[in-house]
Amino acid sequence: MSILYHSSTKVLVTGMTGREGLFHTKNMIAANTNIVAGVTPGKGGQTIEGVPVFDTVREAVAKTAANAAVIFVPPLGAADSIMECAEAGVPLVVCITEGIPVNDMARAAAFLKEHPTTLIGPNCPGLATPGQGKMGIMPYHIFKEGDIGFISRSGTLTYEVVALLTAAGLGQSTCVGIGGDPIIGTTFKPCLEMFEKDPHTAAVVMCGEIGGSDEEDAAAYIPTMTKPVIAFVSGRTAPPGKRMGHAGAIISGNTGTAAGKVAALQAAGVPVAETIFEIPDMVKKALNR
Amino acid sequence: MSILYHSSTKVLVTGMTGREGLFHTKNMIAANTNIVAGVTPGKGGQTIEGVPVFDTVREAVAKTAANAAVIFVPPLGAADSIMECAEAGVPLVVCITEGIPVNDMARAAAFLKEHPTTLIGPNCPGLATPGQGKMGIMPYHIFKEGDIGFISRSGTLTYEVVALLTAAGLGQSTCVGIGGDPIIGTTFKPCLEMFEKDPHTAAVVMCGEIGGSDEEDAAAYIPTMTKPVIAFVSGRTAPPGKRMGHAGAIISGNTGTAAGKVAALQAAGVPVAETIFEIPDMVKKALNR
Amino acid sequence: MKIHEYQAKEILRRFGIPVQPGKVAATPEEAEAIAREFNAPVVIKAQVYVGGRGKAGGIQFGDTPEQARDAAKRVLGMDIKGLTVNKVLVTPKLIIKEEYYVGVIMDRATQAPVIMVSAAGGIDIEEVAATSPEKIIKRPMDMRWGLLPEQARQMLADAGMPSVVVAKGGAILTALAKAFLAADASLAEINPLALMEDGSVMAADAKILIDDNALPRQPEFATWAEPEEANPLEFEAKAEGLTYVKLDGDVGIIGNGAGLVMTTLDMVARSGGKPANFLDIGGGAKAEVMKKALLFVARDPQVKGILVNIFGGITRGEEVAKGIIMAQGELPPGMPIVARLSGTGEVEGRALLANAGLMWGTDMRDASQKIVAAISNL
Amino acid sequence: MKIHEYQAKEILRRFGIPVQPGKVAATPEEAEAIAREFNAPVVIKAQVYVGGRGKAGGIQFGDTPEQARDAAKRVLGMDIKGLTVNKVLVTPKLIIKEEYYVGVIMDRATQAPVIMVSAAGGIDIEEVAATSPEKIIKRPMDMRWGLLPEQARQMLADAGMPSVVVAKGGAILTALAKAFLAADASLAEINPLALMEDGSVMAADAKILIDDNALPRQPEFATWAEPEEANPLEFEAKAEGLTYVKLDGDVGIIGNGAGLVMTTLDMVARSGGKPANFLDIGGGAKAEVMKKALLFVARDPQVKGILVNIFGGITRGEEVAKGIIMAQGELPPGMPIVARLSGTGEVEGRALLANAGLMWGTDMRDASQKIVAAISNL
Repeated sequence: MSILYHSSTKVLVTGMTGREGLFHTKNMIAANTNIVAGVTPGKGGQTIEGVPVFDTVREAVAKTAANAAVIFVPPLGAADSIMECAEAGVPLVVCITEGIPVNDMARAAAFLKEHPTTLIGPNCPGLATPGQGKMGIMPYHIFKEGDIGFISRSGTLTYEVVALLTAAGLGQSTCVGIGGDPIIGTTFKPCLEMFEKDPHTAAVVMCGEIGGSDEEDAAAYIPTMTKPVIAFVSGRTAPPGKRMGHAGAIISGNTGTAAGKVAALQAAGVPVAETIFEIPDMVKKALNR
Repeated sequence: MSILYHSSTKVLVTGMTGREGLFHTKNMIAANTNIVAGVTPGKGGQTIEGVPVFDTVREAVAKTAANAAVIFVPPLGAADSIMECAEAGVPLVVCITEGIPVNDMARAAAFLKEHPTTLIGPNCPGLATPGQGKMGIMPYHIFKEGDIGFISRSGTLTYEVVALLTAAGLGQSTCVGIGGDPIIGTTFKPCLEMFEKDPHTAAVVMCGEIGGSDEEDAAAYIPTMTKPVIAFVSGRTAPPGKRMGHAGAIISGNTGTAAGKVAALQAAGVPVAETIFEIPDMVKKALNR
Repeated sequence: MKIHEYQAKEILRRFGIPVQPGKVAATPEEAEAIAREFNAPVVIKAQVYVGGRGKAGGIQFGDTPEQARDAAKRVLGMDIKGLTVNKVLVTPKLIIKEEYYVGVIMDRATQAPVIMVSAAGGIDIEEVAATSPEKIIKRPMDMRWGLLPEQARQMLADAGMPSVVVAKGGAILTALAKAFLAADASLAEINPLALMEDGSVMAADAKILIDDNALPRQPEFATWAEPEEANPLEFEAKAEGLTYVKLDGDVGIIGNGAGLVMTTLDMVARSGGKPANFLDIGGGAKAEVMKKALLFVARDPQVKGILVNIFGGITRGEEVAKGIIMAQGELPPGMPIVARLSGTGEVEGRALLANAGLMWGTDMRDASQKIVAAISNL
Repeated sequence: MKIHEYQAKEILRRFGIPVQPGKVAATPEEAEAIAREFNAPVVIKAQVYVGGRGKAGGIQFGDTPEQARDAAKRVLGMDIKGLTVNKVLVTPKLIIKEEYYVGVIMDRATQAPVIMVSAAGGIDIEEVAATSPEKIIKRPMDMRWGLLPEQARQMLADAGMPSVVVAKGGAILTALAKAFLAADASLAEINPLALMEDGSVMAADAKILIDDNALPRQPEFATWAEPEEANPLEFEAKAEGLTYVKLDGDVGIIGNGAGLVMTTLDMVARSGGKPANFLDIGGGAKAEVMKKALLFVARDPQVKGILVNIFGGITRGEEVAKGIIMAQGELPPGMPIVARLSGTGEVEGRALLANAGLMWGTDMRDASQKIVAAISNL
């Protein structure tokens, strides 16, 4: 009853011994996530929070059979860590790090084209599968097990909407924060494809925002889905040319506007919420609950 | 009755407007080679020696259907020219240029792994198919049409041996100078494979020299061939660690010695000539002529 | 990060791209001295972080050193789109025959820098892109190889440039792509790429944006940062580690997380208010940061009230509440503040606010409506 | 092209690799002054273009400035494998805990630079390669990506290095690979890569070879070229555009084309002679070049006679003959010269030689036998 992360996933954490890495590793363990290894070059051989630390990802994978990674490595080393995971054959990599130089990500993106690794992020809150665990920094207590898939470009907005869903009795299959950077590994569309295939997901909520054309790409795909999708787009009042916090949230010329995204989604038959407060009812309506 | 180059091959010349390029273009035309285009950025639109000049290889290919290229571009631009030909889809590229930085060639070699282009050279005299034409700088008058394939790492030594073959009545199908640099496009083995498949080649003469292990690689392949191969190896008196003119002709430690190459070839059943003067008789003997 | 034309040209020069000599002047006298040094007619170009200088009169000519001084006098101090001109670039006047465009820009769709080339240079390339997109040749850069010289030449040829520009401009575009990567640019363009009467090709104007995320490994460029006068608060905020964007309204807005703050802006607008700014305090902010953010937002004289919207994950509600209370003494008296706290520490935070007599909202909508109402009651 | 240790370290330093401070001295007094400046025990290291300095006594220590002066006095002027020590590198003495090896070398088999790493550092890596190849971890560099930091760390881990060296050495090896490409090296190695008592990791010694073909785009390195005293003729030949290699025999050999010259060497040896050198005049040489080559070869006092073997393609036989005739007046009187000319201009060339009363051979074998006979008849 999930995509990407399941209770059987064995997770390694790169940059685990840093302040952020350690804090969130504890939280992930508290959420029953199966954290099998940490990776920090120079700290190999230590055991921290009961987790063995290795110098390299390949070694960690060899010793622990880890099959997923969360990255907390600082910005200038994070793209290298993504490539290390890809080269070590880790099939799922979630990169939390914010502030990675965009040229590094362009390089990592090109590298990933030659490796069968799925990247979530960077600059994202990660993902959570309620009842099974989480990879990343999402506050786990807001979730509830259920059959709503959730995808968002932002962090705290995710928590807001998830809290609304949970309060409305709508539990979640998996919640994915895909990240707010201009170059991210996995966009809305592949997430929608995964939810469409997941037998335990009944409907999907996607929270887009200004900038880029990922929402439009998703809109082109949604009509082929059998499951209902409810959308929300933030940044309606954002002026063009200004970077709204997320490196990717910037309107260039006439492209990437909230209005354009809403129109594309509506043209694809997707109900678009005016405010996040309408989302739970729209989901219920779509599912006849 | 040839490999690589046939009378139907349409040849473009990069660096054609330079001193060397122009001199040898005239010679190639005199050898009835079908030179259809020259390429020199900045000289596009001119016609020189009756040959139209273009700014780019892609344009030359589009306008003239050239399917082979000879490169006379100076050393620091030659690897780029190789890559330009590869990207423009030219199936055969012969690079005459000597003195290309080896890192440039390493880059070009990696680039060629992603493109289906056959590279001969660099730092080579090119190739000639007697009676049909030539690509490169070999003196065409020394050749004679026939059924002996010829492969060599060096230039003037090629001419010496070819002259001996011609004098002995042994004409050649195609003569290939594969070049004396440490990184070359096509080594002995793939040339032997082509000659093995060529219905008009009866036997092959290969002239190796010290340095590297291409002769040893060839020796490992030759026993699978149906055609006889006669070999010669130069540099028996060369001391280790000294670069003998060719950037590739250097013995490192115990590898790349003439003795080692001769031994490997003899172990593969290949007759190895003590001096070049024995080569014609050894060919005749192998062919029962 | 924006940098000036003269700085962009300095980067290009380091990568072997021909640019005309030029020096920066901050006074008319300096401009005169530079013109005297060049001993040639000069151009005086305003160094400001906006486009459209020419139309605004920010580019002037001086045939003699005296004329150069007068031209600099006209340009220095000039207001261009809200920016005051503090520096001018003085360069010898060029005799340009043709103008072209070459640029590299990071493209999210292809996940790579895209090379752009057009024979229609010298004018606003976005206009060309909008009105005649077929005049722009594009090619994503293969991050494995960079832009190869042959690819650069091919693009110029495809754009219909003359042979001499294919050859010389090809080398320039190759170097520009190298500079883009080495300088951690997110945009690097030469417009116009000029074919001169003498057959030489050079970068007559240049624009480079540096990726903020890369500044830690570009220490030299980091020292080039200058406040943009149009929004000095944004510059200061960046230095303080806050993400702040100035807007036109009167409702100051603070939140944690870009998406949440954007949504809060939308909600305030929906509630009839006009957001004065975007301010994201990021994750895990302590009371001190909260206080700093409030005081920061209040410095905008347009701000009449402030909405704080925090969903606590790592950020704790009581820290936020403490920060708001700490700021009270230093905020303009009577300025309404509405806080909405959810998630971690929400109970403790709300209790602190209630004790201090401060307003809070049950959710984002409630809080938005409360702050808009409070301002309209002022 | 060979460069000195101190130059190699200068390149490493530019790429951010930690190396201990060091200065070059040409006199004992300079060494003393440098030691005084460092105010620490120093090492005096001979700067010569050969390995095995240590065994030859080319590395000495000085605990005081006076001892440093004495040590420098011992090393300067020393002969190491035929090379005179003209310069020493003075650096503070290191307290090394462990020694490792990292290197990058161009590899013809993989057509790429190969990264090599071994925990068995500080000694001759070729010996390690020969005796315990399993102690060397190798990986070809993917020219599309360069060496990634994670790959560098992985190699050090695979070589069994301790955690601290994996981390710090990984950054060093990554930088070394970058330096290799940027400096157009054909070899770049750090041996030993030293783990110090204080946990730092640095390049205690370094060796870099620069690709001669790349010198035109590495103008700084080109100025670093120095004659190797063991074979000053080779250095001079390079400057003259000739490819010359000194050998041990008495038969001077000149030809056109590396393969042909090598084969000529073999033929002379087979004919009972001992080649004195390898000299390739390249393609298309004119009479002047031929003359220069002859005079050059004759400068080797061991040379008793000279064989010229030319197969004319672009090179013309009459030019070669003219060059030989021109050289006659300046060659040692009575030194036998045998020329063999084939191909373009062979008839004209042979006629010129015959008129001048010079010997010629019908082919390479005949010419080889003739020169060997002529020398033995001297």
